Amino acid sequence: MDLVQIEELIRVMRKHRVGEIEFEDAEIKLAVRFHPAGVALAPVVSAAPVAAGSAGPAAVAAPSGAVVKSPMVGTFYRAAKPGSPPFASVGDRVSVGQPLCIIEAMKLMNELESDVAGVIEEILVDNGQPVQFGQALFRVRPA
Amino acid sequence: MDLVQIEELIRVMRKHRVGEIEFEDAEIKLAVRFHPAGVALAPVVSAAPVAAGSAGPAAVAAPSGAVVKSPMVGTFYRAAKPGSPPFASVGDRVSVGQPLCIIEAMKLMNELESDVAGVIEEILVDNGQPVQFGQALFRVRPA
Amino acid sequence: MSKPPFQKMLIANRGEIALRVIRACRELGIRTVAVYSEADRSALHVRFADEAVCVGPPQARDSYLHIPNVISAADITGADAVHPGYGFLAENIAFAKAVAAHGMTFIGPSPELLGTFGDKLSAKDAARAAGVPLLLGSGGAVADVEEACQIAAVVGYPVLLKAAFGGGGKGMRVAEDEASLRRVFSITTAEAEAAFSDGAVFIERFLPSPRHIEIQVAGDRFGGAIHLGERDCSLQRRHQKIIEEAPAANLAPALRDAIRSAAVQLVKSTGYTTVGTCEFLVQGDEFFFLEVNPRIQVEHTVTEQVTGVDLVQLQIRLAAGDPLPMRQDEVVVRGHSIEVRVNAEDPWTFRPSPGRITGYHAPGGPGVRIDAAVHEQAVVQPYYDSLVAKLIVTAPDRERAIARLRWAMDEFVVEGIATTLPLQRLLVADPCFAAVDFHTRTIDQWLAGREP
Amino acid sequence: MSKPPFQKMLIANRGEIALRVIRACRELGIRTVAVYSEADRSALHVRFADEAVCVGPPQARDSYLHIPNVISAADITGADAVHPGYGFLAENIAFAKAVAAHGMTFIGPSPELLGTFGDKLSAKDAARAAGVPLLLGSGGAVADVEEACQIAAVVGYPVLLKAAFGGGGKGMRVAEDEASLRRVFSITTAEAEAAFSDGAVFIERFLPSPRHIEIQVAGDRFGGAIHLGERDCSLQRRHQKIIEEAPAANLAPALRDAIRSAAVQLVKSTGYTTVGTCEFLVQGDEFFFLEVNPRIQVEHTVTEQVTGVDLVQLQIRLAAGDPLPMRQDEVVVRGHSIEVRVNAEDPWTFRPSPGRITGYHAPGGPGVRIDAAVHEQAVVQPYYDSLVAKLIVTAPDRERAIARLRWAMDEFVVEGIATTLPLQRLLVADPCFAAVDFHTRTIDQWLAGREP
Repeated sequence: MDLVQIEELIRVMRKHRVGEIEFEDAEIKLAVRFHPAGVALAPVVSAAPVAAGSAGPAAVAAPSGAVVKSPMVGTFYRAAKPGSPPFASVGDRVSVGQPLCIIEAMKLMNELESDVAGVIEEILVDNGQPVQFGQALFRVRPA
Repeated sequence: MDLVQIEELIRVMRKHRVGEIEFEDAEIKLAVRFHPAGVALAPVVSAAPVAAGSAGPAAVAAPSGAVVKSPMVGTFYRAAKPGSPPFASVGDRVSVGQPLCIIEAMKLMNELESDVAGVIEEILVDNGQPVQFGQALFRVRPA
Repeated sequence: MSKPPFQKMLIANRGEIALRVIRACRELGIRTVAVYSEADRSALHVRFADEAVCVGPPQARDSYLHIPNVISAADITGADAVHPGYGFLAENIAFAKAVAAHGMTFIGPSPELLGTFGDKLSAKDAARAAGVPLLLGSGGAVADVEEACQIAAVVGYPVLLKAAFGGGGKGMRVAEDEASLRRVFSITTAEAEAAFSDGAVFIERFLPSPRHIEIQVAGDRFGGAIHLGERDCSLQRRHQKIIEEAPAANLAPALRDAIRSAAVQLVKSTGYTTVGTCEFLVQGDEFFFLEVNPRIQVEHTVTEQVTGVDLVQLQIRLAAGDPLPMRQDEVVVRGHSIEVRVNAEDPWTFRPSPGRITGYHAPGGPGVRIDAAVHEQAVVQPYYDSLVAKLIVTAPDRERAIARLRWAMDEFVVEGIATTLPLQRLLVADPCFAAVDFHTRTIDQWLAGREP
Repeated sequence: MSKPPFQKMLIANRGEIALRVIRACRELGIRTVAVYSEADRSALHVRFADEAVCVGPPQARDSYLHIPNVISAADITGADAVHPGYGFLAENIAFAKAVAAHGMTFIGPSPELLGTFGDKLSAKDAARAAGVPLLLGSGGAVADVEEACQIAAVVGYPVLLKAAFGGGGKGMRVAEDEASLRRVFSITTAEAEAAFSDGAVFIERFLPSPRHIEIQVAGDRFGGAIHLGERDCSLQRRHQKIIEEAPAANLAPALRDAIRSAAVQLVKSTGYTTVGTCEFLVQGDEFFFLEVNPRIQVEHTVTEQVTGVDLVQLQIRLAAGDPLPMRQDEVVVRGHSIEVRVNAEDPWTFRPSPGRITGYHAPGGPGVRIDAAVHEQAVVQPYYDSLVAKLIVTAPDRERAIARLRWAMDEFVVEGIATTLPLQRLLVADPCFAAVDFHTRTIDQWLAGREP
């Protein structure tokens, strides 16, 4: 544990208004205590990283959409076969279980069904492009 | 962890108004406490590292004595030759420039003179013992 | 430089062996594709390959062992060959077949040979057919104590009585003579019945202090077969090798030659077309076939050091159809090499010790080779095997190799996780190591004696 | 193991060479004492030696170069031998004498031999006496243009006109023939007068594209002297070697033999009793004596790799009075080895780049040797030379050594400080390297051409 991590710990303590932490593992033993006066913390306004608290700290960076990822390695196709219309395009409303694309793997065509309902905001992979496991394919705004 | 890092840690504590940290790993054990007077911390405004002085918390571990170190590598002798009385013993009052011991190096006897005035509190090396560059030889309470 | 044997190699593995294959490919002019699980995103084999494909979540069965994803990774990157390393899919027949079905070359044996050597019985049949000595035994369960005595009379005492469904040293008993066999037979069957709900027992000749000697072999498509000397891998902890060396010390020349010849004979008789290892147990002046591993082994390094032959490059070239590049008499064993496997394990309990490496310094200098895939701040994952690094030292003779190994081990620093190094330092410092006074049970006995 | 030649060795150095000597001592059974400055408290040579003594503050002149403190460190620890490494006190006659005066053995030549080879003129005298070819020149300043022309006629054109007090390539001019010499003579003397307040100029035969070839030699107290083959160290940046190899490639066998013989002849004629290097310049089919370095050199590693001889152990044994352990015909050069010096310097300006190493990964695997004394989080001190690590690759031939070197350099990661690796990667990838189309000025010319 280095200084950066200790400071991060202190930040977490402040955020949650923890007065005291003791920590011990195979490598280190660490104790951090704010003074029990408690008040000491109240008037802090300036500098510090947070200040956040009062209003609603949980309003953290809400990701604007859900992402559908590839569950396998293979080649991404937007349509069932060349010339067919694509399963889904930007702006389309999709429901759970609706086919979004095909991933070809080991010469098998695997239909990928949506696991969210919403509107397709962005298609992140071009037709015919190889995809890895876990690669983001579609961004969907949940509805 | 060196002085720079300790100061950095103190800065982090001040920034976040942490009262006390104890830290221990395989190499070091460290405890830093601001005095619980509490008030000591309250008026801190400037963010700057110090301001400390006023109240009294900075009365940090004042080392109780000066240390005379070896300026060379060699063998430490308390007396000019075997059988002679030692140059200095615990409790003796010494002045600047007064010989404290001999360091034998390359068959030359080098008299080591005190660079502080005060009372010898402790002799840290036994007669005839080898000493490295920078090794602490005497602890002197400055007078 | 001669034409690369392949254009692009997918390496279906991770850790030090993936790095080893990448290095061989770079020297051969072959481009490389790494595969990795989500836990290995920042692993060195991903960093040093030309391309990398994520093939699944951390669990090996869903990534490194997931055949469709690994094959697809080769497909989408246009690889024309697949190297399986060791472990994972290296001896998986379905995988080898899938690689071939997708028009790529599997760097290893044919599926048929994998079948022959993957099954203990057919492997023994092949050895028997090649005239290689086998350890005598009942082969299967014995019907009753009378059959046991008949077999034991043929096999010769002492014999080992083994519960058919036992394992890990449980349900085994040694009988010194017929009287003792009759005495322990009923106990062993009763115990087997109680412990494994099946009283079936095998009988086998008991070797009290065997050495594990293995021969590195190679064969080509033109009927050529050679050996590259032997390795002594007797220092094992519950059948896990932890120190290996080449050549084997204090092995009578006639015995050494007989084992080497047996291995080549076996390879020749099976139409073997890759590199591999024939493993034997040696007791006194006898040796017995154990198994054939038709793949690159962890300890191939010590053979490389003393023969000067790059076994991974040889394996790749043989898979491409090249003939063996040397005759038997051109293989010269020179000097002595010892490998220490640094595993992320508690040195006394051998419990895995995954975690972040907070401090790392590998030794260097003359005669020191390090095959590793870690560095300071690297995380040893809990999902895979615990091999962290291989320390290989080479010197003109065994005595100097041991002297070198001692300082090299002392200089090897791994902080943040436990490793087997403290145990190995003690072993190498023990007079029995210098005296070659050890066998496959030495470490287990030594640890048992240490416990109280 | 044979009796250790010494009981305890003080190593009057730091960095990788201190570690190198510690390793050699451990194999010989000699205990080790490290010395260190206050800046090196946590250095690896301090950690891996049996004892360590602080000899002064960071500045080298007050610690590693401070003879009384270094000698006293040997005294108080009871060392019976002192190894100076290279640099620092390795060629300091006063130090060698002090070591002897304190009853210890200096691992190196006698003070007399240090004197012979420490002085350029006496070294040339020794070479001349041994019949070793020297580069012709005026020897001292020439009086006037007429004398210059007379000397040039003997030396042969082109000649180099050099300001006696110049340096770093300043104040030098090449004359192709007598007319051009007459033309540039007055300019050069005038420039020298203006720049260095002294118009004295030397004249010397000019070699347009010499290679730096050096012979590793060793001699014993019984008149024995052998060479261990040559190294090519032509790739230099302002006389600083940055890539070295053994053996030298594309060197005509007759020329190679002549240089080797000249080196052995020189060593024999001076009663040389340690290891060392005779350096030569080679132009076409001629070679010329440069100097003798009577110490272990940074690039000794490549010779160790191809001969299998541990030069540091040999050096220690020779200092102990042992005879040479092999005859000339037992020295066999096998394979090819290349060393890359990884310096903490800006790769283009060569400005030192000390600081903390925040990320470190040295390559491993077959044929890779790393001699270094750093690790992640180590601090490269600004007080000492900038060598961080030596990467040495060895392979059966030069082509394969280069292939190996390429991946090894790509795998070498040093973060937090600048290193020379980016430059060396380009050099090794350049076709001129594979074609052995380089000389001592290649890098400087290449960098100059690159600048605009």
